[in-house]
Amino acid sequence: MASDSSQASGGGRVAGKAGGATDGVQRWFAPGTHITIRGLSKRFGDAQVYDNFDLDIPHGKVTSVFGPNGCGKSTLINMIAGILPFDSGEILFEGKTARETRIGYVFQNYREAVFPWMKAIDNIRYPLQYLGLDKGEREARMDRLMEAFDVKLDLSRYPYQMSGGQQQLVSIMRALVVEPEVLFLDEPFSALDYEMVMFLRDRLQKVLVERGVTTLLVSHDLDEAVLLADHVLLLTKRPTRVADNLRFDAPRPRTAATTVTPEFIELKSEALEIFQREVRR
Amino acid sequence: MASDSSQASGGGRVAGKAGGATDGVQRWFAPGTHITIRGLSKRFGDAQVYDNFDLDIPHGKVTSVFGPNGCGKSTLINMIAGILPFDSGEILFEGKTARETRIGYVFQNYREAVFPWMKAIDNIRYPLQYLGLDKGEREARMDRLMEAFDVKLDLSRYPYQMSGGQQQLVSIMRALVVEPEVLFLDEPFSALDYEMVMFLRDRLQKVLVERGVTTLLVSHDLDEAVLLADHVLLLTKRPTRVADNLRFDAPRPRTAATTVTPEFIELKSEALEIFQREVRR
Amino acid sequence: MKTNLSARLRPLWGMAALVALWAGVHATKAIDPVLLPSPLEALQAFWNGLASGSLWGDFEKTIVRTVLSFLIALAVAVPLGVILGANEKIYEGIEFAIDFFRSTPASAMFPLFLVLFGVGERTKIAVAAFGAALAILFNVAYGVMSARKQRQLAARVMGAPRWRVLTDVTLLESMPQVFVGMRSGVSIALVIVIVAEMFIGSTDGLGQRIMNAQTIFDMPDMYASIFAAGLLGYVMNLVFLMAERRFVHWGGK
Amino acid sequence: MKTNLSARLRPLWGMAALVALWAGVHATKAIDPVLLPSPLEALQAFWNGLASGSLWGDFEKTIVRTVLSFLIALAVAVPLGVILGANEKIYEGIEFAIDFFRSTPASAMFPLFLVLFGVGERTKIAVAAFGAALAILFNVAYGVMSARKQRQLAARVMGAPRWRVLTDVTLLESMPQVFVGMRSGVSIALVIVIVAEMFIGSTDGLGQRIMNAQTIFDMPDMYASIFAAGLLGYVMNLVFLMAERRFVHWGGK
Amino acid sequence: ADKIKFGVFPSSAALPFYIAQNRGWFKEAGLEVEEVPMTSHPLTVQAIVAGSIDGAANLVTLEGANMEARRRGTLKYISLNGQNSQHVIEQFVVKASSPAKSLKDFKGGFKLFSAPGPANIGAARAVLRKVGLVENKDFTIQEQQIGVHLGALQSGNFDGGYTLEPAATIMVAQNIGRRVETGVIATYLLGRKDASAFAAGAVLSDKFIAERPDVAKRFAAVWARGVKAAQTDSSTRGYLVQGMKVPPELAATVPLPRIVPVSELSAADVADFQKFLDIGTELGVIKEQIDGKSVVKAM
Ligand SMILES: Nc1ncnc2c1ncn2[C@@H]1O[C@H](COP(=O)(O)OP(=O)(O)OP(=O)(O)O)[C@@H](O)[C@H]1O
Ligand SMILES: Nc1ncnc2c1ncn2[C@@H]1O[C@H](COP(=O)(O)OP(=O)(O)OP(=O)(O)O)[C@@H](O)[C@H]1O
Ligand SMILES: [Mg+2]
Ligand SMILES: [Mg+2]
Repeated sequence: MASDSSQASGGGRVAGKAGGATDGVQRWFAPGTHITIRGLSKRFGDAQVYDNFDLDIPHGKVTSVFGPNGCGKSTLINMIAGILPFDSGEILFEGKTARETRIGYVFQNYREAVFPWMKAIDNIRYPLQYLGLDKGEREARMDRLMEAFDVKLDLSRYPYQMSGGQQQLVSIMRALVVEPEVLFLDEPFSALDYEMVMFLRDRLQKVLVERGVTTLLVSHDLDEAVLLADHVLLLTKRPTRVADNLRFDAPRPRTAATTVTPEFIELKSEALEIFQREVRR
Repeated sequence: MASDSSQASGGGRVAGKAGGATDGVQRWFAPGTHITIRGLSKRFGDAQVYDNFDLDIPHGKVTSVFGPNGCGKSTLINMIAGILPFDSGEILFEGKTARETRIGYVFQNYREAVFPWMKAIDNIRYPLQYLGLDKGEREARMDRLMEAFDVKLDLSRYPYQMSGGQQQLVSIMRALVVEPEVLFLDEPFSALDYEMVMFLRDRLQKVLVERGVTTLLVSHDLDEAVLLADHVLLLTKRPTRVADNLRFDAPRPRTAATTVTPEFIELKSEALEIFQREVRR
Repeated sequence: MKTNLSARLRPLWGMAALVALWAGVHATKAIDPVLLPSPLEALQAFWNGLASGSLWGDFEKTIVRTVLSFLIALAVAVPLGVILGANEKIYEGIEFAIDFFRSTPASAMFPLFLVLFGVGERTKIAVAAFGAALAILFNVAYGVMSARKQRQLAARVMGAPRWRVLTDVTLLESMPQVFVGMRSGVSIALVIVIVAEMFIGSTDGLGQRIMNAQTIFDMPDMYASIFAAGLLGYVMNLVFLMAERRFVHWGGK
Repeated sequence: MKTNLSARLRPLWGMAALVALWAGVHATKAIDPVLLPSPLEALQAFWNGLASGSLWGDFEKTIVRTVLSFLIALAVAVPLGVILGANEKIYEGIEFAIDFFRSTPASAMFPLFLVLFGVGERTKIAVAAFGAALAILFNVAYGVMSARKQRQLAARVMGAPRWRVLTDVTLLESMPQVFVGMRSGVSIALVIVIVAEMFIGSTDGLGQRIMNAQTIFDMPDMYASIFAAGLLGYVMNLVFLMAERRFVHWGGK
Repeated sequence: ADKIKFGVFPSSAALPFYIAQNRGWFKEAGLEVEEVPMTSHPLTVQAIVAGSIDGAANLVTLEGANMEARRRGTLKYISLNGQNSQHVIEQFVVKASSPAKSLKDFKGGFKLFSAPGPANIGAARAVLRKVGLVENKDFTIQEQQIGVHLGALQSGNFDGGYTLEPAATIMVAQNIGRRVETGVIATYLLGRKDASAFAAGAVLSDKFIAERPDVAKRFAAVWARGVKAAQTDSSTRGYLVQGMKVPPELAATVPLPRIVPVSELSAADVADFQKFLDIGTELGVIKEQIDGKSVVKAM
């Protein structure tokens, strides 16, 4: 992974506005930043998805990513998570690497990410073994999770015996059980029913804010994206740039009531306007 | 496929209220019904999903199906489409069988339903060969579809080179190209971006109403379910029954403006109330 | 998966059909009866062999050799196959050797193995283990290489070290191919053991029995022995078939 | 997939390693040099064989027989495998015969095939085709049976008749396994052709060459012939490997 | 007891071994002989070279001599098995129904099989040439494994062939084949009907003789005793039933070669042996001219 910003990284310049088109100069990261992306480039064959892309993802906040299909949202998360190589640039986790960070990831492709040879409960338990916890603590975490979710779902089934939504729920529980430092949610509610979505929005807000989990949420539901976000990151079509990065400061917990506040409606329509302008460009 | 209603099928009794729990007596189908389901039972292992289930799906109308995760929506569609055997009961298509009916189906599991060995365009073209059309007509249908969608997507890629949303779009186009008599849409917009969802809602309404396509739409987005529907079918948890079947008569085309009309809001809150009552039961 | 009686007996149909074909050919004298005895004669020879005890002894010897060489092959080839499959560059380097030896008859390898392992039991087992290991290795490495990547990446993200990804995900993902390898391997081990018993001197085993029967032109006994060998192969395959059904419950879903 | 020179040459490393090992064993005299000649002597014999023209003729004969029997096997086994794989009940019935013959040495089948096909060229090709067909059939049927069902159902819904689902979806879905079958099949065809050339009267072919060299104890020529056979096997596998890379572009994704 | 590994090709020529083993003569001489069954001559030679066996009951002389030609001091014959029309091993047979009465009748594209290996087919060809037949005009000949010779006659793929015992005995017993002429090597290639074609013999490896001369000597003595018993005591034939795994009726009729310990070879025998080896050299089965005396050892 070549880096043309290795020198600049050593400097101590104060960061400019996070993201946005750069003039080729690399910036050092801002305080309070958890994940710093600098000069990231990635192409698939002849399609340049990212070209010298910069982004700062703040610590302990929820960043919603909103962008058109195929702009590279899943690609970005995969590169940050360290499972997709990139052509150049660098991605830093407060000095750590992705491997050293406790990550929870709900894949867009949730069906292919659960293990069909394990029962749902064992799927959920699986990542705990890599945290270096003792048995009691592992059990405690499972119990806490089960209590928090209070699922009526029969977790002794195998994934292929479950409906799409049930599999997605298992995938979400698996991502949360490790009490991650960084959480990637790639369209995590796409197959869930109305009731479950409402429930999870509540729960997640509580958990994420309480524990200060750095979260990246991809959603095509603008209401949801804004409702949960501290920052709404708007991406353009390929080659992908940051169209804008909006702040949403409404107090938490945010509920259905939040969606009728003027700030919400205003931010939402601003985001929509930028999005549509960029998509139609 | 055993049928304990084979005798009753021959009769000519007028149908009662579509769906609902039956008292064991089979009913003949109502006029204007396209798909008639009688006494349907289906179990997976020890889980009874359907038990003596009755349903009439009206001809040329959009029926939205709204129900909790795992209640059996995908299962129902698969049984109707003739790709999942059931334990007892019968499913009739105006006297025809599913095989004889031109079906379009967007699978919930869209990634696993496209053919990775074919380019996207060939995936879309694939079902045309089974319609008994001549080459010119096939080409004409493709051209019409391409024009209607005016996609900026590069369809000469293979599915595995596409993002989730792009694959889902290909899947939708493949279902529409045959100009189906019956269309099954199982959460068809779950991975599509805002702009594309808006566009497709419009297009679909136009096409479906114009051509009188009998449509079954599964969606967890209540706004969407109501907006597109002539009938909103509300299902309970397992063993699945019809909780209610609401009519929505608002004039078409329905747009974002429709969602703020009092009828819409009223119907939506009624549906929500029934749904929540059933889910929490 | 409950199976009723008719389903359980289905494999027997295959055997019945084969024997019926054999009886048919014999009855029409399409093949000279001196060269192809009737199934009944072969059965008689089979029975006599069992009753006199000598067939059972040979049977046992062949089973022991086959199982032993298969187990050695399994122990060597599965871990090696996983490792090679996961390191495509190393595999490409070693592919020549694998394809080379897979395409060389075991009988051409006998001289070399005789030199390495002497004339005793060890040569037979070593050659058979070698042949079986190649088949298993080939299949396992192939399965690992062509396993889908998504779940492996998921395990990586969850913090699994590389080798745990291999054992927990990749190996399971390629399980169907591993079973194909094991079934190929056990058949190959049996074939080589029999050939070795035929050509590398042996005082027992089905191969030696076939060879002897052929030398003295005792066709019923020869076919009885061949049938015993084939039956043994089927039964060993059946074990894996059933193990796979039970173990790879998620297959095809 | 662009590959640089070092990647292209990687398979040669395997060959180099094998030859180096051989040279090493020879140099340390761990094996009597009369029994294991040096690679150089074998190369010399190989070269002489080629120069005098006789090796090339044998080579050619073996290639022709192998290719012919493989093609026959392919033509029979792929369609049959698809059909059997799609009809699990029939497959279960016939499985006995498949596993039976897969586990029986080709050499034990020679007497029967000699009777059926006479002593000429046809027997060799028939036995080899039979052996290869079993391997291909086994793999294809297995691939078809364990192919994932979702896409097949999608094709059904789109109105594809059953056989089109088989050819358009199931077969492609099980393509990786089909290629494993073809690679197993071509290796087995080669092995059986060589064994047949060794044991069923033959005046040419690599097998007869190996056998003759062994009888007159011309070890350099024997190893040269064995090496030629293995090389041939590798090259034929390579063809399929490359075909697969090109054709099954979606593998593992 | 001194341990010896001894290769045995199950055939009538191994009778001395079976006798000595069954009657406990080896034990009497303080030897513990382990029988290593060998069904292939090249592998037997190889096992001797590699030192996995110390000797063999019956090894084709051409192959032994060839090995000696390639590497002197590998093995020595301690007895030779002569074959001719009295001690029948090699012979021409035809289908029982064939009109052919003598070798001269192999005319008109007569289809023959031959025992496998360049030595066998070479000898067969040479004999037929001596008779005045022309290959591919009068006859064709093709190698076949001995095991399929009977089937080859029965199925009609061949009219006749050059085969060895005990296959010929079985053919005749089952009335599938008929002998045409036996002992053809002696008659046609060595030039006398009563000459002995020394086609095989018992060997000990030179290494074994050099390293354990005393054991070798004791072994050779027992061997010679076995040879004597095999030729004089017809009751010993019963041991073939077990050793060769042949049915009793066959054991009684299968012919024995003329087994001669090296010390008892006559001058004529030595000349016959040399002549036989020279034929091997001519056929290209032995790498170079070799002196018969250098491959035998009287113990
Ligand atoms: N393996 C691949 N080969 C070639 N192109 C690829 C590959 N994977 C992704 N792409 C391309 O990269 C782009 C970004 O894909 P990505 O999956 O990141 O999009 P996305 O933003 O997640 O879209 P969606 O909202 O539909 O999920 C797409 O245009 C896609 O065509
Ligand atoms: N192969 C199977 N084996 C066992 N149980 C199954 C199987 N397939 C589905 N089920 C069960 O049947 C029920 C209905 O599944 P189905 O996929 O139809 O649900 P759904 O209504 O489509 O849910 P979702 O909204 O999550 O897609 C679920 O409870 C599931 O656990
Ligand atoms: Mg995505
Ligand atoms: Mg569903």
